[in-house]
Amino acid sequence: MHISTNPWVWIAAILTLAIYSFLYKDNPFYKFAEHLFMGLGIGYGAVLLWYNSIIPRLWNPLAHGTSPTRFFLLIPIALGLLSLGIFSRRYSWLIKYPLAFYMGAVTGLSVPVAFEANIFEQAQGTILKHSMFSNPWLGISNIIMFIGVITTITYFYFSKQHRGLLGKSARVGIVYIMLAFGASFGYTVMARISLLIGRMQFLLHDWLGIIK
Amino acid sequence: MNGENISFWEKLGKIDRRWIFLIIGLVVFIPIAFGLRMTVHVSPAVKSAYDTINSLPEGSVVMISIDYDAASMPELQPMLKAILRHCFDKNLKVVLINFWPLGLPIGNQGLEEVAREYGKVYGVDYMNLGYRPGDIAVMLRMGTEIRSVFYGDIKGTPLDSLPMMKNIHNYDDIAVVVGLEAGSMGDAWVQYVNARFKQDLILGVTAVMAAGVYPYLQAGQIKGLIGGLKGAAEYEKLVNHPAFGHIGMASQSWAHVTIILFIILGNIGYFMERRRKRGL
Amino acid sequence: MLKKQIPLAITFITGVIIVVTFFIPHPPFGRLQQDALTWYSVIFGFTMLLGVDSLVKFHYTKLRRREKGWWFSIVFYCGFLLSFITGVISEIRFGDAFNINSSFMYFYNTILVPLQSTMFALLAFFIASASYRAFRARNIDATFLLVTAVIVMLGRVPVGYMLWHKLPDLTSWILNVLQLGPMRGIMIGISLGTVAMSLRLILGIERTYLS
Amino acid sequence: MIMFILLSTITVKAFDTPNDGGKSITIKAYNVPETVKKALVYRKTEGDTTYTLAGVMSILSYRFMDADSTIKNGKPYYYRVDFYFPDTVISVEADSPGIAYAQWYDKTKTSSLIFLIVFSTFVLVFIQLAKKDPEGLYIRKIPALDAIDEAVGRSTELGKPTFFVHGLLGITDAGTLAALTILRRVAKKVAEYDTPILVTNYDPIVMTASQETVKQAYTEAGRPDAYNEKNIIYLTYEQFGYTAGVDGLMVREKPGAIFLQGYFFAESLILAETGHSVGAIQIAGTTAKEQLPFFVAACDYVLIGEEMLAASSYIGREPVMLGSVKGSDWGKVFLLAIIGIGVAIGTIGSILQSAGNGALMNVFEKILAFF
Repeated sequence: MHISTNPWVWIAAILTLAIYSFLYKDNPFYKFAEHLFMGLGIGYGAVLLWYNSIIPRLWNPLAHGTSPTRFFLLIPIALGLLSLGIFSRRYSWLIKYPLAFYMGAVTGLSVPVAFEANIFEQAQGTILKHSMFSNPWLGISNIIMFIGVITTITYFYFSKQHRGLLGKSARVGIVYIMLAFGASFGYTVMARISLLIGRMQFLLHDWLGIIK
Repeated sequence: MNGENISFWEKLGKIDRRWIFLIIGLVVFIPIAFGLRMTVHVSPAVKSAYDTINSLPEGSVVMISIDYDAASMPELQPMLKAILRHCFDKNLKVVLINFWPLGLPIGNQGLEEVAREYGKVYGVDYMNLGYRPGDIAVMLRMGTEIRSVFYGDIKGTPLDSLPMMKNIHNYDDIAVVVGLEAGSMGDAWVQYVNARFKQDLILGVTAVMAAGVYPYLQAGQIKGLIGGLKGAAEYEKLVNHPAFGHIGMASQSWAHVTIILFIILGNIGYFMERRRKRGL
Repeated sequence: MLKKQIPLAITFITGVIIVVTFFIPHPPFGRLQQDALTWYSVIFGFTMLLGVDSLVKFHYTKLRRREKGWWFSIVFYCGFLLSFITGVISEIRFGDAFNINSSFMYFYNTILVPLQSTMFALLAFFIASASYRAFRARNIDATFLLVTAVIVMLGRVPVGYMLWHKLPDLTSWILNVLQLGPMRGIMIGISLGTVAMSLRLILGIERTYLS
Repeated sequence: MIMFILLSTITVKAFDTPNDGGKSITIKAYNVPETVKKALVYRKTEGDTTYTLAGVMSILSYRFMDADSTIKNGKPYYYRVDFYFPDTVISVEADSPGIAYAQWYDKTKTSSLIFLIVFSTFVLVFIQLAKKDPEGLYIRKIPALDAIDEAVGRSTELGKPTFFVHGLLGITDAGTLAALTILRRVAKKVAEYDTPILVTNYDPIVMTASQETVKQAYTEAGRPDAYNEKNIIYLTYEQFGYTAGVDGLMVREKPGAIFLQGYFFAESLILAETGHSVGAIQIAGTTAKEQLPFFVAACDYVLIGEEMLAASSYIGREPVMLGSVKGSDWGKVFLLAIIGIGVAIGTIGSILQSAGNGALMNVFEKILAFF
């Protein structure tokens, strides 16, 4: 047994145990770790933002850039300043301008993503092709999957009562959804257990030195 | 007599979840603490990864890409160590590279640890390139000259002052690239480096990703695939050095079985309760 | 007008322009999508101040009123200053806070990473308690959930192979066939829903908080 | 001799990269023998005496896109590709120079454009129809949304606060917007019942949007005086730091109802299990399909994917909103019809093909390529 002499390992180990103590019940150790975590997180977020966006996207183009379009960046700066209006009771409504810009941006950005990445790719994958029937088992599997896609979509049909054929199809859709959710859940268990194994190894190997 | 039995099963159905936490904790803890192992069955995908490295002549260069951070460390670090052991055992030269800046210290720690075991010398037998931003651009530029992106190693030492780097300039000088992946960089290795340079590739990925990467193996775009802790354990078995992968696998298996037992007990409790309620 | 119509107009114009430019590669339109994201991150920089302000005030009030557990707010401030100051220093010294030799990276690895990993690893416990509680054959739907979960769980460890050597194959069939179909359906639904919502936003029907 | 054969077979073409914003030339090689190990592309333009290295060509697709920052539109560029064989190197020049220019329309996106037009038409038409005849509109039951009132009501009876936990994505995510709509409903109920609410945020912009939303809801409920900005709090900008914070608040404040709404990642189950342990009614909603199983397992009610996006129409029940839902449903019918027609043509086509007629199969291939 070789207990670590590195004070940082000790700090990490104590913080690890502090978080785990939450599993028993809320306690001052967890509260300590939680508040430290939130403090570090916001400082970390601020540094990350600075490093990943303000410097490369705002400072560099404005200070060192030569492109005439760089002055367009003054618009988001202005919108950003408007959002600070929230500090004043009288001008707090100014925040609606940057928010309105966001709304427009959401719309503009999500529509292409929806088409390009999801709808077409998924629909194309769903269409049964000759090659999907190269052997009987594969064929059956693909038909089963095809029914799964179709019935799930009918479950999300909102503007009609789920009765008759639509009702039956939506019902099958829900069964498929449940089967899929169960599979996803079971699939993830392994990865989650390995996380705990990782922490145990840290405690028993790096910290306490019980195992090699 | 039945009264007591029923209430026992029913209690089981509503057991305080902290007991579950305790049992799961113990089931994972005991195999690790006491080094319990599990017999591991080597899959063809891992065997093929092992064979690829095993067939390399002494002195060949293996590049290992650390494309993960602390979150996936439990699964991928054992793989890294097993592969490093294999390489050092076969006197292959190792170049580490990082595409996840936060994985830098993790990869370096694993490299130094295994190198020490084998008495290998930095700059002669192994080295670490570190991280340069640019992802795919970095990958592609290394195809012509590594020095066009990496001016120095992880500590800033110029590459030409490291003896082993004298003859390493681009992918032509690298026998195999091993990508240890927790995200999309594995796809980039296949789609850019394999496609453009016919570079031999092996991928080690997290368990969640394994199914998605499998088609690359079937298409022959990668030479081998190591998936999750299970894959790491298989590789450990092949290099004859059972370590965390093996121990972890025992914990993993027992934890799965325990969870399934919980589900069964929960259902028994539930049906007992329902039967009693119907009886009333 | 200033408070209602102009914001709606901004949304309409931004939305339409970005959707239309999706089909036009010619400059300057081709880059507008990217520019919108840049703008987003710039505005985000300012609103981050609002977040920091909200937090700092929240903890300051706790401290001033000596509320129960007030000293945890001191812990919060310590964490905040620690990461922020080391981040700024590292940025100045190395030009990159995530340089392997920087103090920020050091704190990141010794304090933040163990906290993250441990919090993440709580899932091992919660996934157990959730499966114990939720996977009961209460009704037919719950039974379906239960059955595939158990098969997949078993099929992914060596024990499953020992029980029945075909179990890993069945598991991958479930994942590739039974799971893929409905997941595709769900994704198509989400995508269509997103487009419909976008149209409502552009038309000013869906106003959330702008009205 | 071998050299001669290789030289005569390989051809290289340089042309403007299609469907782009210009400043890029594509180089493609044809009839390249499989033994090639590496292919380097060199470029020169008017005024240059020697070629300079432009990059490495893929030896699977034999394509290379030269988008170097020096390339200008309308100027000719000459290319040479060096093919490396095990024993020799062969240089082939492109038969004509490549000239880059920008396109006004991206042809690869035609399918998106058509679908967008069809879909928008459906939505707009049904909105118009809804305005004329608001009676015939229907929306199917969404139990998770019906449960909002019940959850807030029970929380009030127990004298416990209501929690609203936002997901991690910013306001550019449709799920986040839907979450704000749901928040509005929750806040209105909370204001009516005069029970405390706490809204936790990961994203500062979502926080400000939430403040506006809750303020509006309190005004609608006729209690603007009761609105307190301090109830909409920002926690931290770190995934698991946020999780730790929300968990801490849950066990200390013991809410009677918890809404987990938005785009979540791995923390979904940590939050839902902690929420369950304090005995709260939990209503979750997310468009993150990977996290849905965990919410379904641990929460009382779940809005699955698109159900969440339909929330505003369901809650508001305004005719125009319901009209848009109907329009989007017709979009689904349209999509299913395309899939159905595709399958039909594919099936008949493959039968005909085996009988010797491949024409219909070609149509099918075109349909697939259209997507």
